Amino acid sequence: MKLCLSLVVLLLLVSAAAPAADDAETVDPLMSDVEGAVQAPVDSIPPAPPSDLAARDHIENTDAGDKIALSWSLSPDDGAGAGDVIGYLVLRHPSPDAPGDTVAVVGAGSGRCLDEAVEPGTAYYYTVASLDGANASEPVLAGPVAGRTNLWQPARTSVFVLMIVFFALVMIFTRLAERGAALFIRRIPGLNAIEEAVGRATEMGRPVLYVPGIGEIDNIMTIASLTILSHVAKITAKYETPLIVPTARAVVMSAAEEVVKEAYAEAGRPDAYNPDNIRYLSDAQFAFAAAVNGIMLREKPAANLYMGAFWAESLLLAETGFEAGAIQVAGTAMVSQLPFFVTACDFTLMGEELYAASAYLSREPKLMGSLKGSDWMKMVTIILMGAGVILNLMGATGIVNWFQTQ
Amino acid sequence: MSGVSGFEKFLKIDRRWIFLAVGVAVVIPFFFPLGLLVDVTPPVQSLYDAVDVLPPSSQPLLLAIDYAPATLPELEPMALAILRHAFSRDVNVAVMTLHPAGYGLAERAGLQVAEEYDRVYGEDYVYLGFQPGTSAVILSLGVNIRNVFPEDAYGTPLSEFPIMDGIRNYDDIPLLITLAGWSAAEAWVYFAHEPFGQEVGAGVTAVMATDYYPYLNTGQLVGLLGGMRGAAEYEGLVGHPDKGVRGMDSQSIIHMLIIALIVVGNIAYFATRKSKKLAG
Amino acid sequence: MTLFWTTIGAILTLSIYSFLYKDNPFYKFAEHLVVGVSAGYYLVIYYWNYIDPNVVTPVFLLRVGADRIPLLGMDWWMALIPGILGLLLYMRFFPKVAWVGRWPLGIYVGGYAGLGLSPIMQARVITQLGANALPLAGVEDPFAAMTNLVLGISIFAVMTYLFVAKRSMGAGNKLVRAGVIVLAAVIGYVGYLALSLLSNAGVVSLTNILLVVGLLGTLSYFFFSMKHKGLLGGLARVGIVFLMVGFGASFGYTVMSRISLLIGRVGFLLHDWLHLID
Amino acid sequence: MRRGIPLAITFLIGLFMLVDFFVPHYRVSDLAGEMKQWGTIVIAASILLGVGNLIRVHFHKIRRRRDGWQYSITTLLIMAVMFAFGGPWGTIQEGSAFNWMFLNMQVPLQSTMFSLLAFFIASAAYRAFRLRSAESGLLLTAAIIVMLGRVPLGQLLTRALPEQATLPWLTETIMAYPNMAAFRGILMGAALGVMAMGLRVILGIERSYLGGEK
Repeated sequence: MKLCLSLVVLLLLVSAAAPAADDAETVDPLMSDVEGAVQAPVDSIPPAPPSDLAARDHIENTDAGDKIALSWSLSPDDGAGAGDVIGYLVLRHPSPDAPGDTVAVVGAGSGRCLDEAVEPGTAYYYTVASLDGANASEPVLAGPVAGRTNLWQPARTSVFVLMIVFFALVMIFTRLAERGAALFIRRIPGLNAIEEAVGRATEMGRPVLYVPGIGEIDNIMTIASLTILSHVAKITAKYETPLIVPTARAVVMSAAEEVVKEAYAEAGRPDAYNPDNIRYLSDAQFAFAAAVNGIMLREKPAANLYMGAFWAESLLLAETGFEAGAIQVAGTAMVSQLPFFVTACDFTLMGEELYAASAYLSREPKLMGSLKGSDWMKMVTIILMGAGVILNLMGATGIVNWFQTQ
Repeated sequence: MSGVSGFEKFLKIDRRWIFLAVGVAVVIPFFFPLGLLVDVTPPVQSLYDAVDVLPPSSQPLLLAIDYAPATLPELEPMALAILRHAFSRDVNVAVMTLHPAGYGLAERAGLQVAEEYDRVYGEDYVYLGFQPGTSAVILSLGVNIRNVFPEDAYGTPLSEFPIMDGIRNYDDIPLLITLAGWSAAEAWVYFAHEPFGQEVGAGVTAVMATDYYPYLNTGQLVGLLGGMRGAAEYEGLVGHPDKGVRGMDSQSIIHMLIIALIVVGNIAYFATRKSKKLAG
Repeated sequence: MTLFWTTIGAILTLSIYSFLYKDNPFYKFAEHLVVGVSAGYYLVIYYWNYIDPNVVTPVFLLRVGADRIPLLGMDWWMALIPGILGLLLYMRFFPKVAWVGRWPLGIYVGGYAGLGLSPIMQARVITQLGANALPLAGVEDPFAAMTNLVLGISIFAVMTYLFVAKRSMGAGNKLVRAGVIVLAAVIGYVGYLALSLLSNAGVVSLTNILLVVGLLGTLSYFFFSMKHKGLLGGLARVGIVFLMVGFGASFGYTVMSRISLLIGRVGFLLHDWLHLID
Repeated sequence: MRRGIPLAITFLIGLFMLVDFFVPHYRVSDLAGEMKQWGTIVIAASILLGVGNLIRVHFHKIRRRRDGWQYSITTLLIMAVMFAFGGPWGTIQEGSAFNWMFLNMQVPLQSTMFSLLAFFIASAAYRAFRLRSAESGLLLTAAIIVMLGRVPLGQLLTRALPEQATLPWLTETIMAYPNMAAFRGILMGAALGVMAMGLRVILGIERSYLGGEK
């Protein structure tokens, strides 16, 4: 492990010294439109034709098989040579000899065209001829080519490969953990603080406030928050401390009800569950913040836990909570709000710590395994980054191109 | 040791004093402006230059006041500054809006500055009003303005206004400026600049500004005002400091206030710690 | 009429500000008011903007099978599915079939979990990797390259050494740690100035070292299943340095936009309502 | 069984959505697009659950005459009024009472709440930016530099210096490099956390959000 890291670090540093690949931006020749270029000198000599015409089925993210992509190398007279090419005429033919339909006239300087109106599954031929003001060159031919509805998006292969690697890592470690391999997990102070905070609220005989963020339930931060809520509810059930859960989304409210009810039942205190403490306040962000502030000042919770997705209301809540004298623990992966939680709360779970919480709190082998798996994925990421830097320095931009997805 | 206990008191100051200080700091420039000018950044300068070369009493500048009340504090100062710039140079202006809630705001900005400079409605400026359908409106303007706005905002046919004589579409509009707190600014780039080659300048909120910088590099925007600060820079260039500069005054004062608080807080913090060490 | 509504708006605005002094009946009233207004608002908006056009109209009212549904763009009967899912949410009030109420939740959460996975890998990991894999190149001037290397290594080595060395991490060594950070920052800054005189490419490379080292350190901090000691511990400490700078900077950066909001409200009170200023 | 069905649904739907990303075939994409919209409608349909909860909580408060029960009447009353204005007609029309109440009550109340942040950001800075350790020193220094670099008064301070020593330049540099590096790190780490969590949800390992067994 250590060796691995040192290697990457070393490579990263060495790469700083290596001679540079030319990373100057290449400037695309300006697309001059056909109209604007008409002033080019008109003669009676046809321009040289373009070359290397290629026609391929175009794959897009919603692929109905009705598009074919064409590309060609510019005519020698385009921008150089006689310099009188003003554009390219692109035609689509049902057979090599049949007359064609105009697909487009493409301005000089561009060697690409997308035919967006083909019949899926039908074979076509394409010709491209360069035009000057008066004449057309010999057309060049490509085909046959047919539009297909594709079942694979090659531009996303890199995503797929990394996903498979990630899934495999998670699966392997989950399996290992289930077989009883001892897994280490580092201390996360914010999570230890939760229990302390709840304990203090119990001593003071005041409630615990748990805000699961204002994200919708499709937000993974909200799901993570609900798993932490389940843990917190078990502790409050044990101590019979009231637990107030204000929510900004109706579905989250109903999920929170289930979670808390279940936790109280599991702790053997189903009667202590008070449905009036799981509240839907408002979908409107600041109406929600206003109402939570009201709860803090009037019901005086001794511990405020903010876990989940927060936006600008983060500091409104945390400052009011501080003024009310509560212990505050926050957890979010919203980068823009972390600075405010960090400054205003006693403890803050940053980014991934929020997602690691359920494994940390439950110590369930399956969850610990997935944590280990994503740690290894981080290692893969770091190694890839190092490899990318080095290969890029050596002029092999392949890996960087591989990172370009659609 | 009374000084030390003073520090300690300061450390635990009631935060309402801080609130009061912030409140006072933000209100003061409303009555006593400092008028601190902001260094002008290139995107603002280039927008200013684009307006500055427009021919007087000729083809109009099309000003799309596309903001809604929520982004008013940041964007209205821009509208006023640009209108002042145009009117002070006798440049004709046509005002319109793409935001349903912008109708009254666009009208009020136009009226206010026209009054300041004694501009005549219909000769020096005109208010076209609101039409729904953002991108469709922008595209149709490229064909014929009268397809979208056959009449001005008050129901008078455009043909009755001398300012609109011979103005058909983007070919007759040397510059368009959009002020928007939403994606309208992007829509102008895509549907007016791209297909018709219309010169477009934009004013957006500070938060949006970073997303719009790339359009400057590609030339899709001739200039860009970002947030209150952009407005303040433009006001400085026009030589008529107003809400933007005043807003930046408030910003300056509060930023300094916060920094001063931090510094004093730290001094108090160390002083009390030292005294505790001595006592301990 | 306008004055009436503006006055209402102004009174509500002042009621909220009174909260800064302390909780009071005005704030309580404003708070309960806004909760009520928004509840009524969302009830109406959700029904008329989503349920009515996409479920009620196509299924019950007219045009059965005739038209495409605006939001879904599919056949009318497809609208039944979300409609039924929506109804299932309410099964929780009937204890016998309450368990059915979890189906829509399962579909919703599962769907979005699956939906999110690949784009997150793409946008947050692969694209960022691409952006960070590029940079250290760009030094054509061999002298600048050498300087760069020396600088990069020295900053990094000094920081790592002192952060890794266990003895220096003790509580008594706050000063040492602060010294290292300041030293690294000064070396970096002076180096930067020197380099910027020599070649632009060197500058690019130096700032990129900062990016790569920062990213490496921050990522290291988020390793959970390994003990934070040795090299990993050192890197994690470097990560914390970057995190702290980042938090401080974004905090300072956000102040401006928050004050803009306040200026807007004060403008509303002084101008729109009281007409005290123009 | 009762838990099994939702878990199976979660798995199948999750898997389908996962596959959709890689399979461009239009039938797959169209169906996936369709299913995304179902979610929107389920959420919209849930609002009644939320409002029901709100009514119940406030109703209990009034019935039991708990502290501040009078305010609960405000909430319920104004909600009924808002609903009565908008419910039967719906769409927002210029000048309707529904729209007026939205524009003149909800909008100013929300934006005033938002603007309270200007006060809170000051008090938070005063309290939290103390030089307690090397790390908090960094936090504090970065914040002060950036705050100075963003406003005219701060720019005045260093106007005489060469560009690379001015506060605006330092601000830009801090934002563009250390800040960017740290946030990229958080984002990448969090992305992996999200993915692991998402996978656990799809596989049914993480299921506390579904609540109890009964």
